[in-house]
Amino acid sequence: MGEKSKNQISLPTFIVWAIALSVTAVFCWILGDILWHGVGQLSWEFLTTEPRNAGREGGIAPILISTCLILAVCLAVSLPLSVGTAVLLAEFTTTESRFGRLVRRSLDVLAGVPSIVFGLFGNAFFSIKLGLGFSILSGGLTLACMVLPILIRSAEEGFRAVPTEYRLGAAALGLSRTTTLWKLLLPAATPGLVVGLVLGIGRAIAETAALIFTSGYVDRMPESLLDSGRSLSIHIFDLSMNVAGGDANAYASALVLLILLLLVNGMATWIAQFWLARRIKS
Amino acid sequence: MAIALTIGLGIQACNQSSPIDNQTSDRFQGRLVLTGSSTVAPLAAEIGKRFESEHPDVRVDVQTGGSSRGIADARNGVADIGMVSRSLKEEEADLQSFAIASDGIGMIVHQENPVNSLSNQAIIDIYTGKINNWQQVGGKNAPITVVNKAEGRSTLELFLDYFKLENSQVKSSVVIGDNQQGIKTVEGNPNAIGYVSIGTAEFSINDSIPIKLLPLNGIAATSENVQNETFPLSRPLNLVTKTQPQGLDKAFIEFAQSPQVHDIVQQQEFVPISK
Amino acid sequence: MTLFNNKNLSPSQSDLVLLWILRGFALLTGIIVVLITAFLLLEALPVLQQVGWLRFVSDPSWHPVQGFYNLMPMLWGSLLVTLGAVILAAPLGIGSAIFCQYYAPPFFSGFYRQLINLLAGIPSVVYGFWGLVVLVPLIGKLQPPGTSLLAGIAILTLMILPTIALTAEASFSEVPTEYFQGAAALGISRWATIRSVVLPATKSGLFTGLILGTGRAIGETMAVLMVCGNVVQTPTSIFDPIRTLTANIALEMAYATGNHRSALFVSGLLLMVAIAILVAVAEGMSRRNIYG
Amino acid sequence: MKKSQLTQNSRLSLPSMQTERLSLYYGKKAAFTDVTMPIYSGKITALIGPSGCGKTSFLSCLNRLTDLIPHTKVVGSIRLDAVEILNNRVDAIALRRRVGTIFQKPNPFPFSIWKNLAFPLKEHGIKKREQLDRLIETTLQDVGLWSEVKDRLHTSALFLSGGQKQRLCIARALVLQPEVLLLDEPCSALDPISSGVVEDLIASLRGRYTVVIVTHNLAQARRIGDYAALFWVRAEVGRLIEYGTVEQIFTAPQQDLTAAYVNGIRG
Repeated sequence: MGEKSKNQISLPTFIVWAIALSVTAVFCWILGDILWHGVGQLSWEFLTTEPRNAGREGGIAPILISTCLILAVCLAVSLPLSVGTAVLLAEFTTTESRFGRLVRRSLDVLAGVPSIVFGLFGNAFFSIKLGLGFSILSGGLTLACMVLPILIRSAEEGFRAVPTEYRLGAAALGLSRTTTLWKLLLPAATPGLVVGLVLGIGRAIAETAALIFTSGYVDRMPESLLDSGRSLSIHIFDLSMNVAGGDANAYASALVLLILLLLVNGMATWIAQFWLARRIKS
Repeated sequence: MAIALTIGLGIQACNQSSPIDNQTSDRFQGRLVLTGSSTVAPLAAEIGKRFESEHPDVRVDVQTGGSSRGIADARNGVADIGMVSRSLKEEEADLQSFAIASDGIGMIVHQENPVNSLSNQAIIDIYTGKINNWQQVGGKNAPITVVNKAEGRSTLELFLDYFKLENSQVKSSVVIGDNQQGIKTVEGNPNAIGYVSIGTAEFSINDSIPIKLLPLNGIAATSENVQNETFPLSRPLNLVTKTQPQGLDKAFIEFAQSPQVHDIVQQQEFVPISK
Repeated sequence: MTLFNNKNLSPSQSDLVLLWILRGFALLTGIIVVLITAFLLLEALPVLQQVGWLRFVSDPSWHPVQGFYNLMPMLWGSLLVTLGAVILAAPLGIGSAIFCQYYAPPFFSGFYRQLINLLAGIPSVVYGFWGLVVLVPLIGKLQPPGTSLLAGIAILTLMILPTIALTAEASFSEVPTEYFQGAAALGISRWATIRSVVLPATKSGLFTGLILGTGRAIGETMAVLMVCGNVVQTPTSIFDPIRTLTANIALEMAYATGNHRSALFVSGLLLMVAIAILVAVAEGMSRRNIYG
Repeated sequence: MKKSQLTQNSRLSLPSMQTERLSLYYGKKAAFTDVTMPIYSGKITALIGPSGCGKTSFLSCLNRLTDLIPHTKVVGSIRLDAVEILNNRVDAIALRRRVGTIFQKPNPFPFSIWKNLAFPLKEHGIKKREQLDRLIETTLQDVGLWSEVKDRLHTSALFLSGGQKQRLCIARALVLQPEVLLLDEPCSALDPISSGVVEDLIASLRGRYTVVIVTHNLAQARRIGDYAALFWVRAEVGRLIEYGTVEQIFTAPQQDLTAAYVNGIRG
């Protein structure tokens, strides 16, 4: 490509293309597998009816709603918390400071805590200690704890990537750091924030082990955030591992999960770019 | 801020979810929380749905987490009823148990495996590693993949108990968690042997998954033989409570044991208990 | 006429307020970390007091019901499977990001990016499921039983690749294009520019991606549980089945009571300690290079 | 623009700022030490000297941009209108509104041209659209940019040429009507023609603003400066070698080093 003549592709070009194509191939395989088995079950009815016969029959309507609610709780709590912490780490502490290093290191450790431990912690703390019981709220809060490291680290990277000249320029104009942050750094750090958001949503929406003990297993339509609600990932796990003959609906649910993920990711990216980046362009 | 809000809601939740049951009137209302065995959970959830449709003011919340969790939650009052997929142990005698269904455990191998029966001794030798090739028990010349269950599962305890084995003697090549994982493992490996819930295996065989059940002690591994109690390796699925159940708890347990739910029990691949 | 009459030089309050709010947020985050650690410690304490640390290293086997608590084979399992996955996923993920940013034709890079975004959110159950019905039988044909260290490495590689690729790409996108123009003006090839300009300039971002990826790999539960075979043994080849610490917790926690349950929390604690050591080593090796 | 509008005070011969024994340390290492120097109101003071002699560091002390760099320590005294600004009770933000800075590399924000100027104004309390428009227009005219950009005020500032960007940055500083303007080699990243335009612009600020400019270009210092200060490194530490009017520094230097430097023998 580009620099070299066409019949003389350089080795790195070849390798990079090979990596991309093989990764694409493997992932298309997985996606194709889900699509192949799932698309037959998918229908409007599947999305709008309640599950019957332990999920082998019927749809996933209440599960879809619960999943969205859990995700909403998780993001509502974790986003402000993580952006705030990231700002503190990136803008108000130096990289070598002991405080920054301590927080960063604890977050890295937290990132590696198995999700099932988060589940047991969430059960002991949110469900029992705070008395939230098995509920969407407990589940969302547990997930919020779990995605914090991802969100914070990517947001921090986003802030660090903003050129120092902006900060100096703003300071030289006598702008307060609050203003600089809101009007200048936050919009400029959008790419990092979006990556964190996509990864965080991905991890939250795909989570099983942390939710079994917190948001629970009940597949009834939730009436409030304090009701127990089964998430899509738990539904998939239960159908594929615990219910004989649940495979077809498990595939269909996995397909719905992917579509949901595409929608949520698209929306998150769109909001971030148009809401934050609009400030830059106007 | 969010946390403060959460705590506020939490206190509210405590007030809301305190069950208003224990009324001896015919109209039950309140929330019934069941936790425990993941094997029993789908069954209990379906029974719960039917119970809800008969008592519209009742909510039956079924949560999973394993038999030991069912025991613990029933004991400390987190759950009204615990679900346990085995008989109670001696140290659990303080709890009341009520069987709602039973379940047999059968040996499974791949459909292409020429071996059609194994003696108890052969199974013991396979699981302890004394026999490690199918040739030694009349099959093809291929190494045996021994599929065992993870420590703590009641199926494992039952299996070990029946064959008088200690788990440390078992030389397994794959350790699995749930029944479906066992079936998929055997399905994908023509030289594997494992043991799973008979109902699940029968359902999978009907679903044309290439596995087969082996008879145990000469008795075919079928639901009928579990029901007429001739099959030697079976377990009860229990609901447990801390004290003698009353009110809503009692109504639900009686409902779950009644013939009204036998179709659900069969639908979930278990064997109804004939009283 | 002057616009700004305010000539006094006393400090404004808004920045202080902001700083305190941010500190509050960070404090909450810190509290969560402390709470989780404390929770693990508290749950693990009974068995640690009764049996002691040493038994988790020196016991002949892991049969907690019979009172044997050796966790070392599972620690090795966790470390090996993570190491393998990171070694494979790092070049693949970074290569993917390089491809997307510098080599791919525009329509393909958009598609590829969406694909990676999507993969980041596939539930581990689905990966595990796919691994169990497709990958494991495939490996099984090569060398039975198929459920193995290799299968675990392969699945985890796929799972953490998106994390590494996405963070790497975000870092690349922030490298000023002037560098490229500058390098192109000097007649330096694209690859040489990437190697000598882009990669050094983005190593902090790449490092973050690797740490997050490692975290996800070592903490992953459901997928490894389904494909690794879960036999407690120190593997001697990549075809040996292994059990990771996380799979151990997931497999047995639901059925464990007493000391057994407590010992499973020790597994969690051990995992945290292992990660803390990894992080400290990684940071120590690269402190000046990365954060400097 | 009416002159009276922007002129703050007409105390032309009084020092607007005065440093006393000012030193700056990065960690343990001193960047410069013991600089005592007046900065006269309405005059242009040129800081000259070879690279790395502490000129830029000195400049960044004057509006406490050094606060943003970790591990720096400023010792001594800086007074602005007789108020000590190295005092923690003095708000650096209010200070920087009164003492503006232009950097070597033009750094417009990633906003439109209009917003680059409106943003700081709004933040300092001017919110009315008409007033904003008026101030932005007069300031852009002041820096000679109005006729070039009036049709594309709402397009990104990042598409401007280097010289235009730098004039925009100067406009951005001027729109806040500072008393002192600090310029750190404002022309060195520009082509000769843009450089000339910017230099003329700076010269035109004389009398209305107190200007401190760091420059490597001795001819430029001589053309636009009223006063000049030569910095030099001695024993790895920056020092103020000589301070005086431009005529005196360039025609009758007191120090041999100054004579050698301005005659192009050293540095």
